[in-house]
Amino acid sequence: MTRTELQSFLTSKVEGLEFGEETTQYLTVTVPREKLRDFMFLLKDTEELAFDYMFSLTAVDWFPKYLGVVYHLESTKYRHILVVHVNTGNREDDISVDTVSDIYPTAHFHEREAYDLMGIVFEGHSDLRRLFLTDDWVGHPLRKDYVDEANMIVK
Amino acid sequence: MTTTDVNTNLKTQEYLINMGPQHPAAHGVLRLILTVDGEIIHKVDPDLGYIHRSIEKMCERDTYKQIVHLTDRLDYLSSHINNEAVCLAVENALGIEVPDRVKYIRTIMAELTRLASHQLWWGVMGMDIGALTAFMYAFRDREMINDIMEETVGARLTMNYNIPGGLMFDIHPGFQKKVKDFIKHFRKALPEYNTLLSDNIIFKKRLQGIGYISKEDAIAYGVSGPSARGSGISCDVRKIHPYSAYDKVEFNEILIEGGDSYDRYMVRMKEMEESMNIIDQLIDNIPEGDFQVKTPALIKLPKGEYYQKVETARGELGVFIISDGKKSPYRFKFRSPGFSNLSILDKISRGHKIADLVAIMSSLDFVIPDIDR
Amino acid sequence: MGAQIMFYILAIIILVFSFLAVTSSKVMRATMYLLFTLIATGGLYFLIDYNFMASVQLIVYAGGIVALIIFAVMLTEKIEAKIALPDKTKMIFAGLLSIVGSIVTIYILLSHPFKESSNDIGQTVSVIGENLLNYGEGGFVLPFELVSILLLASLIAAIVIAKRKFDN
Amino acid sequence: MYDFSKMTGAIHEWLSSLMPSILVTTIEWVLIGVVFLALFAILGLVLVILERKIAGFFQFRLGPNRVGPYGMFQTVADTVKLLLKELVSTNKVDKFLYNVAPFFVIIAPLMIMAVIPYGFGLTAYDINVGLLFVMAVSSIGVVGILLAGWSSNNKYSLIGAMRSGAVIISYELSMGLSALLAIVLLAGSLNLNDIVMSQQAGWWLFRGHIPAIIAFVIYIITGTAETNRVPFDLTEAESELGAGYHAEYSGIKFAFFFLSEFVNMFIISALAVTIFLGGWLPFHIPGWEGFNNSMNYIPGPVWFFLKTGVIIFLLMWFRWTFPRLRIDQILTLEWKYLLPISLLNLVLMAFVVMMGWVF
Repeated sequence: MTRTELQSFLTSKVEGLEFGEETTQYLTVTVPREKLRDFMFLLKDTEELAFDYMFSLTAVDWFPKYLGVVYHLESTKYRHILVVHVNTGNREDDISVDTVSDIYPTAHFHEREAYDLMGIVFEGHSDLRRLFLTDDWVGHPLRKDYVDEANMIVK
Repeated sequence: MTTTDVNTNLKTQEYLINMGPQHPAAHGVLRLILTVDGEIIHKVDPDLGYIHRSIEKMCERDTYKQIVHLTDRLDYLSSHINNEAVCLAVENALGIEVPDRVKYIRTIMAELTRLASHQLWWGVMGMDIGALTAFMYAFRDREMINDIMEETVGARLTMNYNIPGGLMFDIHPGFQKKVKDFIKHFRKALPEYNTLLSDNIIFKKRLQGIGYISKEDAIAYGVSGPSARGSGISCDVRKIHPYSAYDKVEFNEILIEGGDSYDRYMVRMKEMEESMNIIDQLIDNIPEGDFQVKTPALIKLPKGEYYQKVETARGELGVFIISDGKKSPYRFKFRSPGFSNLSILDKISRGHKIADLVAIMSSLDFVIPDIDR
Repeated sequence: MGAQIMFYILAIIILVFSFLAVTSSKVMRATMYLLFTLIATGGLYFLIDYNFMASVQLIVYAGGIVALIIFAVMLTEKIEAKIALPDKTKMIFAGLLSIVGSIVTIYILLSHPFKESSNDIGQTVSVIGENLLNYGEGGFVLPFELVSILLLASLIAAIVIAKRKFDN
Repeated sequence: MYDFSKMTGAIHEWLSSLMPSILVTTIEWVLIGVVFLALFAILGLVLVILERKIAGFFQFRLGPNRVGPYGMFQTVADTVKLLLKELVSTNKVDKFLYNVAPFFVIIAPLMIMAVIPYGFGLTAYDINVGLLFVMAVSSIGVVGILLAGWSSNNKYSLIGAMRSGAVIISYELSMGLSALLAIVLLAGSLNLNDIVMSQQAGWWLFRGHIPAIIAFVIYIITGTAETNRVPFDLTEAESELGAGYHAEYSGIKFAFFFLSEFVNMFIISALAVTIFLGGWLPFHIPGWEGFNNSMNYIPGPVWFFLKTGVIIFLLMWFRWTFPRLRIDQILTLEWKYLLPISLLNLVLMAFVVMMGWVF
């Protein structure tokens, strides 16, 4: 599907989607937090979409409002690409997103990485532990307000 | 006897083995916590971070030209391709069209890097299976590539040849002849590789039927590169989303349907031939022209998100830049092939023996700094 | 003279290690002491030039049985744990029994009229082979066959045990 | 053929004329012990440098080339280093077993070396059941490996030891019962000297034709397995287990394991030569009288070490070309292929001997 087809197809299926600007590289869509899992199931299981390959999962710190997760999806059948944004609530205390690790098993590791470095809690993840850092590490280093005076060189 | 018909009714004690962080088969500092019953693996739990250098965090304070130099240290065997990924992302974001000469040289260099990486992988694979001589064969040939790199770039491994907008400097006058000499030599050396390992009955027995990845699993776990093509998935970024000069050359995407370790092995062996074909097509036709275009001293990307895929020796490397219009990116993410490939390790090595785990890890071709970043 | 010195050395080894084998509280150590005893017994056979017997002693006991025991010991769950001493009454009873046993053995040894025999009977392979398959005077075909039946029985038993389904 | 027993007899008589018999016996014991220890050490030194040079040859390298001419004294330097190293051990090892294990491993090959005929009349312990003795003593070495792996208090060592025990116990069957017994059938004796002397008309490898060749191939395979070398080196498999059963040993204790591997290799080759290739007998071609006579002038020990060297080169060739097998594949190879084949081969050999089809 082309970009416009994709956009109109998704709009007809799900309500409350916000699409990014026309100029972006790939079609970008922001999904409300509570609709994430349904939306992902739709993307993966719909015959016309067949987004079966999640090639990237990125956690972003939208300082100072909220944290976000960016999913890059591709269909190995049709080769169209979709970028899905989802945002958490308040950056200080409401930082959970539903997991997609059962839909896309590759997200299992990526979500652990995001939890480790950005502190996003993925609800329903079967094994949410720190991946890179030690278990007793304090804080999440990729956040914008993370301070470590001993080890960080700030320009 | 296959590993599946072991009498599971026997009451035996499971125990934990720490494989790594210092282990010869980890090729770096990967730590696997194995739950084993005798020699049979029940669970593999990778524990990462022993060589984590926070490159993504460092990117957030550096300028785009500085970031290129950090990427050498990701997958140090594909350093040129990593550089290229960042450069392409920045160039696309700025709308810069680089000269054809740059594209051709970048492609040749990338394929040389891929050859060198596959050679090293082949040698190490042999060593993991127990054939020590393979390592020396591989290094004999890899040395020639490193010499070519050294002559043109000045460095052998972490090359830093790409900059946003082109290349650091032009190729050495003897570059073409040396590359052609190497290709001529390696076309004779590659059959030696096959004689030593690929056709060896012990080697085949060790790999065939070991670490089977089904097509569906490979896609679901995000496996890419030769590891996925061994399961018959067409995922070559060079074909699907061509960059640099890959749309100007003809080459085959190697696909083998089997999905076990030996198929992954054969994909890489055949990919080496394809790389040589690509170089053959380009090396005599490098167009005249500039080797870089002028870019501003301090690059500032327009606000937005940019993603660039490239095919490294291990699979699909993604560079994801979120820019807020300043001199440094707001968020810089590397989608490293090794990280996704590692996630399937637990699934495919259950029920196999410790010796098989080593073979599987070798056939997935991990580079630990690529996983840890 | 030299042979006598060797005999006493071997005898001391056998005595000390067999005592240690039964008193050691670690399973693995006890196995090792048993191995030393068996090897020293093989040495005794060598000393009287009965090389075939000595070699068989080493193959069967030192190489085969002890290696199997070590495997079996490694499979036990509490290999690291020390074995608790048995209670007092058992110890006294066992001690008395062994003293009586040794008195009887020593008495028989002292009273039995030992004959000196030459060393070179049954030395060559062909003689041993013929005797093994001989049912007349000095023939061993009956014990030979009995042993093979015993081995067959234990083989079948091993297979049955290995194939048995465990409940949990 | 020069009879070396004349020389040793002369020494014995000379000593007997000087001192009482008990002293003579003691001195001879010590002499023989010293000679064999020296042979042991020299073999270790020579074989290690040989292995490294051959490895270099197979891998487009030079091998060691710094210490002495062509690096010939590299192993001497290595030995000195090993001797001077601190003996480190892990926590909570079973001290007694941990320390006794290297001696088991080193004593077994040393005892076997006593029965091998190096030349005419040049055997330290001419025992009538030599072959049986070799099998008996070599089985003690397994215990050492098992102990080393168990007492090191290391899971990798334990896995290595268990693998090693399983492999050696299985392969001893094919090796002893079938491959070697096939030749005993031909020679009619277990005495190694007799076996050598019975080959004066021709080596058993050629005279026993098909069954002997099968037996020889099986012997070389099982011999490689017995010495834990590639492709059967899964006991130390450095890419899987680090160093396997001797991972926790250092210094001279490690040197014992290291040395015993090489001396074991020598013993396997020496036995192959003694049993299949005519031992110290010179190389003869039937009909070529002049050639055969001139060959007779080369002394027996030279022939012996020459032939052994060829087999050792073969084993090293294996090591630097083959990948490693997995434990279940190794056991499958033994129990499903080698053992049935070698048992059938034994029957075939008995048939051949019975029909007198020996050249």
